[in-house]
Amino acid sequence: MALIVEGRLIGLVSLLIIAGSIIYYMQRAYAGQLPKLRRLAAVNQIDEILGRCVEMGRPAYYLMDTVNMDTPSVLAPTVAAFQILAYTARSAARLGAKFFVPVVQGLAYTISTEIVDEAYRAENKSDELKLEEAVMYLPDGADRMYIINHMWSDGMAGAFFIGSWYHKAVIFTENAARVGAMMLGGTDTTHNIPFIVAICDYSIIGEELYALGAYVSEDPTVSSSLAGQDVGKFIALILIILGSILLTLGISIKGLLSM
Amino acid sequence: MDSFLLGLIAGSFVSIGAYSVLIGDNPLSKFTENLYMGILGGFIFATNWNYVRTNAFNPVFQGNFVYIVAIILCVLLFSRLKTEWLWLSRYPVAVTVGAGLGLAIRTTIIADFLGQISATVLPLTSLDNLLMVIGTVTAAAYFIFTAQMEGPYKYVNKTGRVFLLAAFGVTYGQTVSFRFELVIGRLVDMLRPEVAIYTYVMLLLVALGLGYGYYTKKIKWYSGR
Amino acid sequence: MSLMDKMLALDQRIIFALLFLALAFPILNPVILPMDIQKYSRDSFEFADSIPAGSVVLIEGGLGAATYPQGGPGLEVQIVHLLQKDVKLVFFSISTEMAQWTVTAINNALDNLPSGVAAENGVNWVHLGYVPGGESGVAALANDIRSVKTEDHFGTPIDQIPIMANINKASDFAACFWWGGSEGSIPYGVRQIVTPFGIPMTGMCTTNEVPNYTPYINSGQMIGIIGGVRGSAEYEYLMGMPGLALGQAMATNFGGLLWGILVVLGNILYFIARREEGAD
Amino acid sequence: MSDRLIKMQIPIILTAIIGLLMIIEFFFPMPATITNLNITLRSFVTIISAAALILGTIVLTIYHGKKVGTKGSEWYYSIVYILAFAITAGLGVINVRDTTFLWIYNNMTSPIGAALYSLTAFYITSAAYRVLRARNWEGAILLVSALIVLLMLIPIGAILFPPVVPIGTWIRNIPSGAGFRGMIIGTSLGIMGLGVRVFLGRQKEHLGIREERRGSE
Repeated sequence: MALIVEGRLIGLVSLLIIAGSIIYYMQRAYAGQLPKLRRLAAVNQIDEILGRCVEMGRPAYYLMDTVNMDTPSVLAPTVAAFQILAYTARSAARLGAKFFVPVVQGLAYTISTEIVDEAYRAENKSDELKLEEAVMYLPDGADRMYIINHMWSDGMAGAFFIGSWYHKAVIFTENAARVGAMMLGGTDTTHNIPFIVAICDYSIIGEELYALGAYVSEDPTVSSSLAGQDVGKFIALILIILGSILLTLGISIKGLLSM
Repeated sequence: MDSFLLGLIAGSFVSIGAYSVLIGDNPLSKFTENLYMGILGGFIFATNWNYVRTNAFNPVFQGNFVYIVAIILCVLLFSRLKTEWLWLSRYPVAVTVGAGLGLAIRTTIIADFLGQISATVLPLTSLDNLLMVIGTVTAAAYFIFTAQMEGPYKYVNKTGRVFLLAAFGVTYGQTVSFRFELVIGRLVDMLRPEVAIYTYVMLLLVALGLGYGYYTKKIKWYSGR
Repeated sequence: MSLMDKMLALDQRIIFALLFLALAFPILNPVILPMDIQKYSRDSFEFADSIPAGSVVLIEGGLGAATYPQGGPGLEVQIVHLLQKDVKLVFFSISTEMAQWTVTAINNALDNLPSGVAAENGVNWVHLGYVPGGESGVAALANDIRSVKTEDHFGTPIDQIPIMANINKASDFAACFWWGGSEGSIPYGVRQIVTPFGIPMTGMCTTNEVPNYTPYINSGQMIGIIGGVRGSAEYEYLMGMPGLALGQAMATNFGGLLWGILVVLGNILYFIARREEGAD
Repeated sequence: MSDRLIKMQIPIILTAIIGLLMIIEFFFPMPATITNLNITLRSFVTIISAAALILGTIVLTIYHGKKVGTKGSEWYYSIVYILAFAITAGLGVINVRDTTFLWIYNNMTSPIGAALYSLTAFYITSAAYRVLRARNWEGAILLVSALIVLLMLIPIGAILFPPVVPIGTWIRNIPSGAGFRGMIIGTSLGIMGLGVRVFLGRQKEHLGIREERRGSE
């Protein structure tokens, strides 16, 4: 019996290197050595949007679209969206913005309830929260009409489109824009990202979604892990450039990559 | 009237209700919203109840007692009904998130990370290949968080953004033509010769009703930005 | 507010109404604009056109509720096309639902058939119905039809069907048409009929699946492919038989043109407005 | 057992153990016990999701019920919801293959679903008029590539302007392909980073836990 499943050796090695460097940078941060990270403007934009909602006395919507937690490719952006929700809900509680989180899947609904409840509790504003109105389960599909109708009748002033976005991206963002809301959008799905980028006032794309999740934890040792992710990017860049030069000279590394 | 034709007519009516949301919040769209939510909610309730019954309860009755764990995890979820017990739902969540993240990591490393690298290793003998390598490298480098926006990295970041925006533009254009086909498919069904008359009558009634409502200001007209 | 600003902030409901009209109009009155025929569709059509009269071809009907609106019109026209050329057709499907939809296609095609064209069940065409077993079922069918099917879709024993008298293997057919829809079953045909028996094959799939099958086309294992509703529309166009697919393709045209015009208009207005601002 | 242990630490450790099980199974040949355990765990996940959806519909129905009971704002719409829910759920629970149940699904739910899905066409067009403007070089790139690709895809495009087909195909394959490749590489690293942070228990927002910050940036 082989020690490692065939064709997955390089995968395992790269996983170990990347995970190792992430842990390494987090450990270093514990010891006080923080990597110099670029600021993500989105962190401030969250508060800006919520502030606008408070000023206008209108609600902010936090939408996550597809949250099927039994689908791995959807789960990862959804978990990132929860991390950002935790920050946003707490900011909303602190600033006193009306906050609405419709969720289309049961498990994600339970989690969101707990996050929002916890956020208001942490800010000692539990009495301002009507949980069953702030976090609502809507059957997937029926949420489209509910949210459009309520966007118009509530006149919402701020919206967050964060998570794994599919066709609803353009429906909700365009309606929100027409209602006059200020929007922050972020997703890692390739098919509907253009609408998020083109329509939202602020947008975060691809890996930035996960990075924002780490930034808003406001724990420098957590955001230090981004430096570890960068190691993975450098590996990718070196492999592509070196591999292409070698291939031009007639040496192929593709066999090596699929070992 | 057979149930097939009746189905087409019902489908046409509810579609008009659904399209009415384009005007903005109004009584017809509210009615359709609640009708749809009710039907869909009932449908989700029934099918999932059936799923849990056949996949969790039946195995237990057949002597496969491992599934009692699954049933317990399901019951823990219902702690949502009392806020103080909410933390109990952390157990089913832990199982789901653990399994899902594990699966996501193991597929992404081979299919996305190594797969895309391997596909981008190209002989630099044509302009297309050169552009492909430059585009992929700069677009990936766009996401480097430890680099500040200064010096040569600024140009790498800008170039990466160009390629990303081109990709988004292409997807925008591609999606448009496909989405038209969706409306067309619906319209074809609503305007079938045997259904068209009902569609027109319904449309007329809706137009009269909403028109009256907006004219007398009984229904609020929202003006878009 | 100047006219320019009003135009720039056009109410979205006007755009919606325009789009509704642009999409519904071509469905109600099929206006045929000239269209560019994609190479794969033309290859597929010309292949069907080149089949000699009197030969027998095999057709897999893999269209279902979701894919029939796209491929159905094309399949119907192809049946008319082949019957007109006095080609004999043998249908089968690899799922029960699809077998039923194939009957729908045959019936619709027979309704549209010009008078005088022979289209007798059992003589000019036969529907073998559902062949179970996925790819291995196709393999069995290709090697010995009577080992998988003893009667056709309507229950007639195969040995009583005139068209089937000399037919029992894939090699007895002149060509194969694989209307795979979104079944993903086209590779079955390539692996079990084209490769072992050398029967030329073409087919149809949904638009998004076309790239999956281009390798087969490039290697010559398939002769062109009909892709989605546009492929069906092109078949109708080449046959000169405008139908539902062409109407839908024209509606896409009108919608696309409206979209393009709006975007260009938006930009022109934007630049004029910016100029005026600059002049102030 | 301390409160903190059962409320927080065990769920975190459980997440990590299950996640690592899935990863290890993929890379190393495993005895059948482990593979079977993983298969069972994955079936648990689907059962949990199904149960969660049941919970969701119950909570929603209670919400509407309360609204009717207290005559809250626009309570009459809630009656529509409750009636529709009761009829569909009732028929479906008795028999999921009931013909009326399926008729409702095929002729009411799917047309509304299809119509709502097709709303995207309208919003895409209205958004395009509003935002696809060459305000700066970024907008210009988005605008030009979208227009060319759309023209390439509609049947009349190649008649009006023949070069769109080669240009469009090129944009779709080269610059766009490269852009998405770079993005996918980044995303895959983001997922790995997320996984490490969650498995180590450094981020636990998904469990509804948010600890006080350790220090400020």
